[in-house]
Amino acid sequence: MPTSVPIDAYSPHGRKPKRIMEPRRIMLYAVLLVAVLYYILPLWVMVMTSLKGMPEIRLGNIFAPPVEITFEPWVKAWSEACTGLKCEGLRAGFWNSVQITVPSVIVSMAVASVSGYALSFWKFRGSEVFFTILIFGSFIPYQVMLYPLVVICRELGIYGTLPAVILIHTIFGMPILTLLFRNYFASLPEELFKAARVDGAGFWGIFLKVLVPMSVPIFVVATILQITGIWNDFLFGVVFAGTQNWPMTVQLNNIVNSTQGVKEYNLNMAATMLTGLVPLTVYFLSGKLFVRGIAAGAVKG
Amino acid sequence: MKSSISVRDLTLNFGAVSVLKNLNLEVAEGEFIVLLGPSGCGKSTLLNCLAGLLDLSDGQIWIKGQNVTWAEPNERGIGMVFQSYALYPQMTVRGNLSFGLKNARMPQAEIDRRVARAAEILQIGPLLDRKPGALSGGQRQRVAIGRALVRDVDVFLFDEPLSNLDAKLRSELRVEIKRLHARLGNTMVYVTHDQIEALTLADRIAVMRGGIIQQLDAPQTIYNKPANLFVAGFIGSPSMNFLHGAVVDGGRGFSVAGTVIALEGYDGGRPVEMAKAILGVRPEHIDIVHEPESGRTIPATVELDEPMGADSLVWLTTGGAQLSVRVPVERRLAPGTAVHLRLDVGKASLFDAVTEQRV
Amino acid sequence: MKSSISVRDLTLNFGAVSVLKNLNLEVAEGEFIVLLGPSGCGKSTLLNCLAGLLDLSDGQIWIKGQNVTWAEPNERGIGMVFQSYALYPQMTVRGNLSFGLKNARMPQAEIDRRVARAAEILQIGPLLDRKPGALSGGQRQRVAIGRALVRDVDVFLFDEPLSNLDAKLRSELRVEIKRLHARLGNTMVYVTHDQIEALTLADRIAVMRGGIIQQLDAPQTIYNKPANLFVAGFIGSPSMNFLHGAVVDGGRGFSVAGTVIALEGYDGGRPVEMAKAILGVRPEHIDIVHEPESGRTIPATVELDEPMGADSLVWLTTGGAQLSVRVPVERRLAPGTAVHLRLDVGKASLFDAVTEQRV
Amino acid sequence: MIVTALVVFVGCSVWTVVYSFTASRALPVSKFVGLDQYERLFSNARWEQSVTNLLFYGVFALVFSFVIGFVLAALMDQKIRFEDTFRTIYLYPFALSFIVTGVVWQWILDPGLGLQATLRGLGWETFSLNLIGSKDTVIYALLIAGLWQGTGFVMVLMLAGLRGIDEDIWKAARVDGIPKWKTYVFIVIPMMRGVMITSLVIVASGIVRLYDLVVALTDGGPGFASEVPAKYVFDHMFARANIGQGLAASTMMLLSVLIIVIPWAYLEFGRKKGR
Amino acid sequence: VELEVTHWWTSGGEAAAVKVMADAVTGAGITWVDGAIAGGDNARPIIISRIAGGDPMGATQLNTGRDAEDLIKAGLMTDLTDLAEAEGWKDIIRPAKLLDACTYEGRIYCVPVNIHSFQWMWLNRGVYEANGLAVPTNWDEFVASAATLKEKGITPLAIGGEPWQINGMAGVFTVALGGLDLYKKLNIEKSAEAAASPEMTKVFEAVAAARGLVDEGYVGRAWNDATNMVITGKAGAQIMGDWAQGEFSVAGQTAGKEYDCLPGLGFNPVLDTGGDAFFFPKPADGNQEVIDAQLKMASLLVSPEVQVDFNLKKGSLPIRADVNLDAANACMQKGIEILNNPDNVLPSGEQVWSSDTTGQFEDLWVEFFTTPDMTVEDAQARYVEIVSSAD
Ligand SMILES: Nc1ncnc2c1ncn2[C@@H]1O[C@H](COP(=O)(O)OP(=O)(O)OP(=O)(O)O)[C@@H](O)[C@H]1O
Ligand SMILES: Nc1ncnc2c1ncn2[C@@H]1O[C@H](COP(=O)(O)OP(=O)(O)OP(=O)(O)O)[C@@H](O)[C@H]1O
Ligand SMILES: [Mg+2]
Ligand SMILES: [Mg+2]
Repeated sequence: MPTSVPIDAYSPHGRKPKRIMEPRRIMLYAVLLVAVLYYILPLWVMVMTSLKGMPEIRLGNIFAPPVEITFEPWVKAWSEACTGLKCEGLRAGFWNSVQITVPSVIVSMAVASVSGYALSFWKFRGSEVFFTILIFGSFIPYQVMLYPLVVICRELGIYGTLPAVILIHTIFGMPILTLLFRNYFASLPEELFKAARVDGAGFWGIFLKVLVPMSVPIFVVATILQITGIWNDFLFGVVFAGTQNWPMTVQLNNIVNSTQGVKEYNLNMAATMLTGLVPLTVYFLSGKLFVRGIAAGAVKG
Repeated sequence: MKSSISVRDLTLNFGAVSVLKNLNLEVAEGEFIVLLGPSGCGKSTLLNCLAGLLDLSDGQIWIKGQNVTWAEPNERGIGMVFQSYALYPQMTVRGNLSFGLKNARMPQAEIDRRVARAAEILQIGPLLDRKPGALSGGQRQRVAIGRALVRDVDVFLFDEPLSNLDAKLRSELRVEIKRLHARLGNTMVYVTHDQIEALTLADRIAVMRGGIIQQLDAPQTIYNKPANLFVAGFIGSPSMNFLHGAVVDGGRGFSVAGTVIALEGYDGGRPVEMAKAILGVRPEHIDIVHEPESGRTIPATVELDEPMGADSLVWLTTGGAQLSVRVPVERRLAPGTAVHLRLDVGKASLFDAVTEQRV
Repeated sequence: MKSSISVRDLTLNFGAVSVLKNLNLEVAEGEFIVLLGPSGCGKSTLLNCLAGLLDLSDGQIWIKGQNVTWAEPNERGIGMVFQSYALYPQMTVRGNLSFGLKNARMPQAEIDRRVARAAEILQIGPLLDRKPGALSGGQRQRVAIGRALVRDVDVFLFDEPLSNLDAKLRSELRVEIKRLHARLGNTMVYVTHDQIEALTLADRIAVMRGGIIQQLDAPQTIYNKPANLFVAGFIGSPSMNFLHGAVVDGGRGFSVAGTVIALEGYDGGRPVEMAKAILGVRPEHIDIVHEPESGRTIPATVELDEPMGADSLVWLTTGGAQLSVRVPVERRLAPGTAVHLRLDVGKASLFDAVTEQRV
Repeated sequence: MIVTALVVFVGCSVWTVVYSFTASRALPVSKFVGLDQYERLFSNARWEQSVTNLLFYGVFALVFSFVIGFVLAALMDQKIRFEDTFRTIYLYPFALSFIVTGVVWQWILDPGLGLQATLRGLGWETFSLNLIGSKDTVIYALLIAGLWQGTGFVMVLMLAGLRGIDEDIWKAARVDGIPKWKTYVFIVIPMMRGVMITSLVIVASGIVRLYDLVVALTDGGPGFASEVPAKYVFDHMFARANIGQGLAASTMMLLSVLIIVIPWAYLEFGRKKGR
Repeated sequence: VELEVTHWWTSGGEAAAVKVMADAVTGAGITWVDGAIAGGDNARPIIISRIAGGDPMGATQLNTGRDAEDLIKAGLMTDLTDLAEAEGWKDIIRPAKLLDACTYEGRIYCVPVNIHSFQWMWLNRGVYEANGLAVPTNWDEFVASAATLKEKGITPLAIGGEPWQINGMAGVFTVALGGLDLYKKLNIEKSAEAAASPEMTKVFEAVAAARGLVDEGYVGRAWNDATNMVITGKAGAQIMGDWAQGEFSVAGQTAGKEYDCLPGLGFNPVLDTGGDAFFFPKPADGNQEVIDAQLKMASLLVSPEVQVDFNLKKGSLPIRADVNLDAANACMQKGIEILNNPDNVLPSGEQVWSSDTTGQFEDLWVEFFTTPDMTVEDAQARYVEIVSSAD
């Protein structure tokens, strides 16, 4: 039996004494910060290196901040670095990358979201086999498919054009995206779907007017995944898009992979970070949506 | 009377589990049918079948003289209110109401007219431009009803529309629905767990159990002359008292725990002698008296009394069985008091203990 | 009487929103307290505070003479049943029931015994090896109760444990809970929306509104002498009728729509003259008569009658206001009939229309 | 489009299998040579090493990205401050291409240039970290860099999953007196099935296709110590112009994936039908 | 007419060299569309898949030899034989073997543009002088001085872990230590006997010895990083092709002053005749205008003007002797001198072995170099096996 304690004998009113230095919290932040160290160390090296001049890089400590800060590598990476005969830096491919990425992201997500929707709400015959094949497809190393895909595109008469890259990215985005969308849609209340059917909305009506607006978050997630993937893609862009559409990664590759010459590490780092800037921006902008998004969908209505 | 909904030999299986078994149901035009039954008995499933949201395993469904067994939900002329509202969260109330109409390519003017009318009926005019997230439970419920309303259909299907509301709001909306029905004259099929709702709203109540309709009758009939033991026990709150005994004296008396009660005035078939029978008496059809009356009363001991607002429920034991009796709240009975119970046999129900059917 | 739970000056804010405001509550050992109030009034929040699941903004909580304000939930000797069940979906029912016990390193035999007992009480024996996904709503609810039951604690916190059950099951479980309480002698804090539940189960009812306890009293007191207009309207189903009028004649009469009703026999403070007052009369405290009686009746017209099992609810209009009256179900009144209503002033409540407090 | 994807994945797999029986060199030709390519494949030390590496890397990468991803997500879920900042930091490696980050990791792990040199320079003379230089440890270098790149995304997926767990479950567990870690392990994780499967597929497919990282970081070295099957495939298909050999290796990879995916699908879909 | 030209020459010197070509081609009224993709390994699949996929470029850099054979066999390459005969390539191109690499069944399908050789060792003079050592003039002296360098914390031999670097070093040993005969027997006759010979054993032993001369951080290191170690004095020497010179000159160093070069490791001053070549895939639609442009470009590539300018920029040797190369530096001059004696000219491995076999060699050398427990006997046995099964 609990001992009877005189009432109000102890414990003053008020907020729980929130010790700022609570050991558990300290541990928590300590772990997080150690993790930050691990994740940020390479970035630190990259940023520092990109701000140094070559002589300093040759001699210096890779972790040390630059003695003399120079932004020249950044400028050079963006607008002066040479690719073969053209010396226009990454800038040259930037718009091509945009041209490839935007439609590819849109088309691949459109296709995958519809497939995910069909797989979760309209269980058609063989949908399970289909889904299994998709999952399987996500494991096929894509370079292996290069030759057959080239042949397919040639037969379709789109080889070397933007539609070809879009097609390829759509195909390769299918497995993971479909999985993502399917699992998300499956978490939405089924009654909404039923209500929409009673309301006379068809396959597309339900999808476009009811589900899509509710799924903005998962679309954001998928966008992030696809933008990252497609923006950083090199092989498909070069092989399928045609010379006139070569993406920015070609320039990046050329800057970084110049095999016979001096490696300008500062330039390489600057170029990499510049190339990563677009996906990175997308992360920053959508950071909040990213998580709140999935969570909102996972909560049953 | 013309039949509005006709369900014929409906069978529905989920995989190996048979949820609805050979179910038949005829609903007249303008009728208000309430489906009542324990959780999991297939009420929502039946509603979903009517709405065309589930594919039947067998049987047919006719609505307004048309075989709609394979018709799409929106072609059936039904409106449905879902248990969980199922409002489209990203649309305003107006959007929710007009979505179905837009799908049917109705002219905007007509849509506006109907939305305005529904909003007026349901008193949600000021809410039209809010989103469901910003509505209280009761308001959401009304929007859900409104969504069915605007479709101007002949048949409304309601799946426990009021189950998540507090008592006050619930009784307000109950009256609202009743009025709505009186005004529109639609056919209604209404699922609920709430007996008051069932009893006050229904023209006929269908009591279901395990995918089978046990009884389909007017509320008072269901209440007063339950077809079998299950219905008797299920309907009425507090529930009916069951006395296990035997019919003796060539059907003229009911013997329980050594006492025999005369069955004269019993409203039902002529009882015959039965070794095992059950007499069901509702708590309000028992009087607590202090003097025994031969052939009319049985002795009992007060166990507990439960005041519940206007009335009290007195729990008593008699010959091992437990009974409840409803008395006005003013009448207090101390636990342990020995009393006698006078049963109103005219309002009681007698069941065959084997078949469980009412005699 | 020894205090089992003592809540002192409890304040709880969610960010800027104050959900509970300086709340005080003393619960005696073994007492059954029901929290009643509209949706969003803070009932669940209060329960969560008692369970230690929310950090108080201010105030203290004592359980069994111990200050547990900052104790962990499992150290408080409480069991809790959640509104949304919160069953562990991947565990069987048995797993759900025994997980907490296993975790406390209880011997397996004892665990089995407790699980078996809870299963028996709640009639979930056959479900023990199913997973929650395969249970109907009612069954889940019972498992949730079982999870609290097996912990054998002094204080039970129930958050609308029966809200999703059908009436029969609900009343059965209600009795079960009452019996459980009688048997175990635990202290109970029980949230519900169901008035019958509240009135039958509670030793005392706390009616809440906006994070403040409006009235904390025995059920009959709450029912008969509601402290204010809100409580009066909230408690009772169908709800109390309110007649807006004035207290006249130096407090001896209540004037409504041109008629004056004598207030003699009013059970409360001495009424004084008031320009705006409200007389609240419950539906069962009105008689429908066909002849007017001076100073005792008001005229009315029948609008509708709603049979609901044992009784009927008759809706009438009088001077623009709507009233409901409860009559035995046998008594049918045709819509449109002109009648007179005799109010039982001795059981009515008079409210100051400004302060909304009972006089 | 659905059909296209189907055709492509199935078609390409069939194509792969068929041409693995040919003597294709720089171009696919249909000169069938039976099992020759496979004989060579299985007698090849490099292939053997690649498969071993993949298994080793795969197991560790899978375990660690789930553990780290989950632990980080769980920590992030403790109502911490600056969550957005932490999250973005953990996620950013995902956005960077390996071409250069491989170089950076190479530097960091280079004993004469990176951490070892720096820490020794700071006075910790005995500190030794030469993962890349030794055959036995180079795979850990791959793991470090691989996890660095991939765990952020796993973390975000997991975090999303965690945020979807009903608050009441946590409360129920607390009332039951279940310690936090147990709640995670026995209750929350099993509830996150969907997210787990999504993550599993993403991580696993990343592991099977592991290539860029190896090329950028070690180029398979020292020796074959960090070779992986995908690299074996591409080296043979492109650099060595022996498509037949590459496809034979690729067929083996597809086969092993199939061996995992088919039973999974069976479980996933077969079980549901029963209910 | 437009000609799209794909190549993997993207660094400063290379790009300047390409520009020479481009200017010449442009001068002839053909539009040069540049398609540079850095890294041969990146570029090759792209080039091949484009040709195979029916979207051929106008001209492309590609390794000579077996690599392109399949493409030629498939009839995807423009035949240059008529042009070659008309211009008498056979007579002007030196050494003749260069052209052989472009010949398939008697017809010519590509244009060699330069000569690169691997048989060089680069030394930092300063390192040796500062440590009181004589600058080695051959491999043996180098090995002898290595211990001292190691003591001083200097890596004797700089190398990168990339397979081609190790394979290349082994190749250099083959000719420098194993002798010309061995090399020729292997690389011309594909003689398994030679592969098993005691001379070859010496080569294996040398590679095994080299294991002890390198630092720990070589894994994954690029060749130019290794060169940099020599330039900055972190390492004593590097065995690398003549392209390494570019690094020294970019660092502002002069041959003979800051650094020395030893062709053939100071023993056998020979050079192999590897190099780059251009192919001209047949246009998909057989457009004669394009073919004409291709032939024009091919002709320009072998012209003396382009050869001189191009090779000076590229740091490689021209394919014809009849040009003036006075502008070349000391090491380059050494190379030209060696080339002037046809006996010193060796076929390069890639002309003989298929990429596949080369890959197998690489695998073997890498394994051997990085596995100290692998015995010379085992390794040589494997080597013999590869040689005898090579196609
Ligand atoms: N998709 C399904 N697959 C398998 N069984 C199902 C499915 N949906 C419902 N059931 C089962 O069918 C039976 C009837 O379910 P239904 O939802 O119609 O019950 P209900 O009467 O509406 O119950 P409640 O009052 O709890 O809503 C239940 O036993 C349920 O377990
Ligand atoms: N985490 C939260 N953050 C902000 N506000 C909250 C939070 N949880 C609850 N509230 C608000 O606190 C108030 C009280 O909520 P609570 O859940 O206690 O209501 P309740 O009385 O249990 O209602 P119901 O009967 O609907 O369960 C509500 O207005 C609700 O919106
Ligand atoms: Mg239901
Ligand atoms: Mg609540």
